[in-house]
Amino acid sequence: MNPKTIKWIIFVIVLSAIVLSVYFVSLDRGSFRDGVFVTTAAFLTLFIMSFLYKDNPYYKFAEHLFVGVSAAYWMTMGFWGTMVPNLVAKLWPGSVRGVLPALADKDPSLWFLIPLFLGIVLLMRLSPKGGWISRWALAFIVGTTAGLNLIRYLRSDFIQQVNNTILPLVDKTEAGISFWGSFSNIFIFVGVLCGLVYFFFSKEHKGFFGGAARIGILVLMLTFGAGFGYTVMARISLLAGRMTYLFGDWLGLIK
Amino acid sequence: MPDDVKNKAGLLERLQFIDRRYIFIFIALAVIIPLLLGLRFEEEPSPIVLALYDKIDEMPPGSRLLMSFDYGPTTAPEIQPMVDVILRHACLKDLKVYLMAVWATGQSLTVQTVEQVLMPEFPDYEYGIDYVNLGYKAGNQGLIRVIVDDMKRMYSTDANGTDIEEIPIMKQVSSLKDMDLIVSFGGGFPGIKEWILFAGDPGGIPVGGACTAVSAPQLYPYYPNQMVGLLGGIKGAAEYESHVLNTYPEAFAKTPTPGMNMMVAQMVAHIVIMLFIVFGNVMYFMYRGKERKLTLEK
Amino acid sequence: MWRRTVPIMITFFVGTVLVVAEFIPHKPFGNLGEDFSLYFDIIAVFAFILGGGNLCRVHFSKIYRGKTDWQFSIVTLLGFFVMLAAGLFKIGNPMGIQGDVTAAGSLFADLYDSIFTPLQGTMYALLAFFVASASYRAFRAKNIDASILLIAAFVILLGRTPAPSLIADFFAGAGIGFMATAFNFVPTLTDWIMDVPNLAGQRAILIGIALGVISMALRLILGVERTYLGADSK
Amino acid sequence: MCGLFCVWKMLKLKVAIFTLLFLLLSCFSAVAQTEEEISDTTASEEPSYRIPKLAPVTNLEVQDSPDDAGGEIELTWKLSADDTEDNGLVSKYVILRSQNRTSDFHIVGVANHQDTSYIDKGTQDGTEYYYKVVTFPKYEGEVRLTREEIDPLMDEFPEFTELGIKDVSMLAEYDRNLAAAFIDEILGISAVAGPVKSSAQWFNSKDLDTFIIGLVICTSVVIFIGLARGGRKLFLRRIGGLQAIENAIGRATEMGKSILFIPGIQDMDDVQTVAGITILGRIAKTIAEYDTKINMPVSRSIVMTTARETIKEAYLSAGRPDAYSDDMVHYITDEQFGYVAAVDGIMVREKPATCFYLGAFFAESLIMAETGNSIGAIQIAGTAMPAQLPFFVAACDYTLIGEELFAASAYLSGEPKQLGSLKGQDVGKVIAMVFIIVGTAFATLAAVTGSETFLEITNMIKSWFSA
Repeated sequence: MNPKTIKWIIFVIVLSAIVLSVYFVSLDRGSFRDGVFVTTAAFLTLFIMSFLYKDNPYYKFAEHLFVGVSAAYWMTMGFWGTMVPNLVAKLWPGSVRGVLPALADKDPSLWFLIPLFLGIVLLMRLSPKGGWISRWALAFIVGTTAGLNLIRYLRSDFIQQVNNTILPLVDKTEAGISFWGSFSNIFIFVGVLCGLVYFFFSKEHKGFFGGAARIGILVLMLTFGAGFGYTVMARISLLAGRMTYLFGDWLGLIK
Repeated sequence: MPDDVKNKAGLLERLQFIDRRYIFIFIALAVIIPLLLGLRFEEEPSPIVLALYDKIDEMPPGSRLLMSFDYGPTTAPEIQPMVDVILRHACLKDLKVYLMAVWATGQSLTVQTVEQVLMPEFPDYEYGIDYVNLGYKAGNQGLIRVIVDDMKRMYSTDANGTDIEEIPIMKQVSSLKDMDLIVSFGGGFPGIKEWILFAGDPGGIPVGGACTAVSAPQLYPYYPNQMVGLLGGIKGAAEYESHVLNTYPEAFAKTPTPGMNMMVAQMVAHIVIMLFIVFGNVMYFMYRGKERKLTLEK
Repeated sequence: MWRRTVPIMITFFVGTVLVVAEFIPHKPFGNLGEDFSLYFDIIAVFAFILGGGNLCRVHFSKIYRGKTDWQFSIVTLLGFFVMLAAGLFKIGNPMGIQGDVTAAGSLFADLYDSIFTPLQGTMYALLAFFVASASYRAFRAKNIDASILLIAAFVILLGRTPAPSLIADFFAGAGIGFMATAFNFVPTLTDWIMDVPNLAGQRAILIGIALGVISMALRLILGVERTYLGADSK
Repeated sequence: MCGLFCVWKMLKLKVAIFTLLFLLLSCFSAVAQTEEEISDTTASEEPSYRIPKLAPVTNLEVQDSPDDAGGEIELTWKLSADDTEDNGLVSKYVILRSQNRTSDFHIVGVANHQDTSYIDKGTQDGTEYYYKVVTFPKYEGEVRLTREEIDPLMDEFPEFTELGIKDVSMLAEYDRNLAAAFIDEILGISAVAGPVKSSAQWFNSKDLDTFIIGLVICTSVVIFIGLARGGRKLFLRRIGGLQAIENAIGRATEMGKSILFIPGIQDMDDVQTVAGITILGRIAKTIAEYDTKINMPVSRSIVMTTARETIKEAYLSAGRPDAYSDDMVHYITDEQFGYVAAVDGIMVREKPATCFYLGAFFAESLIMAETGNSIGAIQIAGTAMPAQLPFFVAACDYTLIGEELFAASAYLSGEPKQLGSLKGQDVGKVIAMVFIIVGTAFATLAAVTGSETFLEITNMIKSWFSA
């Protein structure tokens, strides 16, 4: 049989499966709406899964649908969640009376002219000549990112982590010195220092320094191995969830 | 792998790089078969799970339990079993159940849970008298901070638009402080941590949680001083289900135990992955041994 | 001047003010950071016009030129416009235009539940397969580094199942005491790896990241790094 | 044998009788007990609950909250004598505020028993306020009332409406007259404290340590940038992953295939995305020189705009502006998994020779890296997401770990002033290491010797490093 015929046969099978599914699920749940919903979700799930075998038209369909729907979803959320309450309502409170009455009677806040201006400036890219002015908006964004993150990372990732690492190397408990506790603390101490040595840019990894960097890499490898192993179970539960949907909610094989 | 290499390579070398689709099939089977067979193991509840169970179990009938749905569809496979079993337990103990969400995505999940668990399994539970769905409100931790003192400032209606004043179950509630227990489902932001910091601690209200396995370690430090108990991922759900099943065998004989079933699936898949790792390494070393032998002979 | 110097000045000014504002509780600096984040969100919504426009342009031109798979571009555009209309006009919303855009019963919520959610969940679930194939391929004891990666992952994998205690029971039954002890030790070892070596590595990475961010932020603020503006000095 | 059986039978009978008796007895006692309980409660209907007047809090002090943006006043006090840790009589402290010393006090908040401070977050800067704290009693077995029963009481005692129904409900246990006397007779009312004004500060003194540490690190970066600019030669070691970038571009050129560049899935407000874009700037120049194809799907509109600007300039500076096209960068969707679905599709259909993943990644990291691996692409990743690093390390050919991601563009630029900043970063590492070593040494000494002095030094060092 030539490949084209096979493709058409598969298409007919899939199509009839969808129709049958809608019919039976509607019958089972007593609502056509449910039938359509459950079937759509189930077949989209199968279409995506088919990618694991290889790329195919069904995956392409699901993928393209996903892109369109999700792009519009986030745009809508941006419009109703940010644009209207945080810009329009802030500048012209009266204009949102019809949609967000709670915000309509507040005083306008002129600070929000800044993002309005920058937003419009960014859109100047669409004009063939004034495109360069959009750089102003980009400059503002990059400045904001740099300024905010500098202190944020300094606080949470630098200062706090140094603080956490200051531990006594000898772990004294009421019962005397705990071997495991002390060993763990020494491990953390050495591990953090060697890890930092590994990240040094201005010194060649040679001699004692090289040895420390080597230990640093090994500690990082332990970290990565542990991180990987730890996440596996959660990932499988996601699959189990999808399978429960297919075999339970859709086919009704799992009660 | 290029074709010419494929042809020359021996069986051992090829086994080292088996088509990953075989792995996919094994993983799929490892998950599907236990689920279809409904296999389940009894799980011994860990202290942190038992603590939450005991808290709910010891609450007198009519006590008020707030369940906050702070998760979305992507983590629902992990969280939903915990929601279901705790809701069932609460209804069995005749608690008044208040449902709400600080995540926008939680709203449809509350409706779904009510339709799929509460209404069919507890037909005596009457909306407005035994339970209420307050729905989602924006504001993240800010919302929690407000309702810890004054519920009505944020909630003038329930999720269906009914005036709060007309709902009998809301008559005795003016703030979160009137709740006897808050359980937040979901480990993201805002979630259990925010409930503890902005409701539990300042209001002196017991807070429990149920979250994904990945976020559980970050929440352990709050137990037992600031948090009643915690269910972490499918394992937490399985332990709770198993314990409820043991304690109330009649009431729970026929209810589904997705957590316990998924736990078996997870375990089998886990073992399959480990077997593949072992297999890959054995093939690798056998191949290397053979290769070394060949070079020595030459 | 307007094209090169002004943007660099803007970055410098905004960046410096935000850094300094972190230490000033007084108005208007106290929550300048939050305000600017909000401004960013608003600008990002304006940018949607560019992004959405690009998406439409790419797919329209695919259809127009009849490129490979142009049929699927129709799917994208259809999904996009239907969802956009459903959301912007709040079609079918029980509370009308005043209702929450995601209110149950609206077309927007229906499309979200029946299309968006399963697709999102399934893409996410593919990870279960990829985690398996990646671990099969990557965890080979090829050298010391890889062996350590392998051992740590394997111990954690093992420790998260009830398998160790089952195996230990088996060995205890067979009278091989030391093997039983070894397997009973696995859960403890799992916790230890997570709490100690994992923690040490994470901390080294985090401290490094913080320094990387600080240095990078300074390069941006001082205008040393300006590739993003297309104003490379060379 | 038979005898034994008889004994067994008798025993069984005895056990049965005994059990029966026991059951009867216990039932009887239970009934008796309930009766007793009932009579108990009826007896206590009489107003026998004369609660002693509670001791007020002492040493009530009020001050403007330091290091804040204004609008806050801090109250501190010493616990009421009746507020003991085990089984005290106090349930909570009610905070009252007024703008004059004698009257018009109203409730602004409630602190739990055992609390010795409260922050009033609702003040007007510059206004003078007076405060007092009221000790509120604890009741066993609170009675929950309906709204109809409570409302009249609330009208009568408006101060209590803000305390919540639970607290007012207990008033019903009293008759009206008793309730009227409640405030004077039972509550412990502290002396008035004030006047106090709230105000905003210009420097957060708590952040002084952070400020100094930040200043030292920033200064060292700036100094080294300056030194390098001045022509000082600085040594920097080679990083494997960066060498690989060049080779990977070369490979794609040789094979006549495209290069896929993924700048993460976050927007430009994440510094990792910015790092990815700056690396793109360097790579794009090589790409322009080699005349290789680049495909860059993005998940954020602003990233699209920035990336276009960056690539365009790279082509310009490589002298091939006409080879640039806006289509090199295209927007897909903001949705994490929608984006991944599309990128996976692009990978299997276009089969790029090289994939770059440089930016902020979440769970999708492995989906992309595994798909990229299946098409045999060279993959170079870099992220500062600690949770995703393991997956990139496992599935990609080279991974820039954390700090290396931020350093990469400076390395690739080869400009002295950029490289100088990396040297400055190392100074930061030295600072971290020195303080870790010194702090650990003192902490260890403190643990071994048990000396208070060493402990104090340790705590002092730790306090410098507290965010």
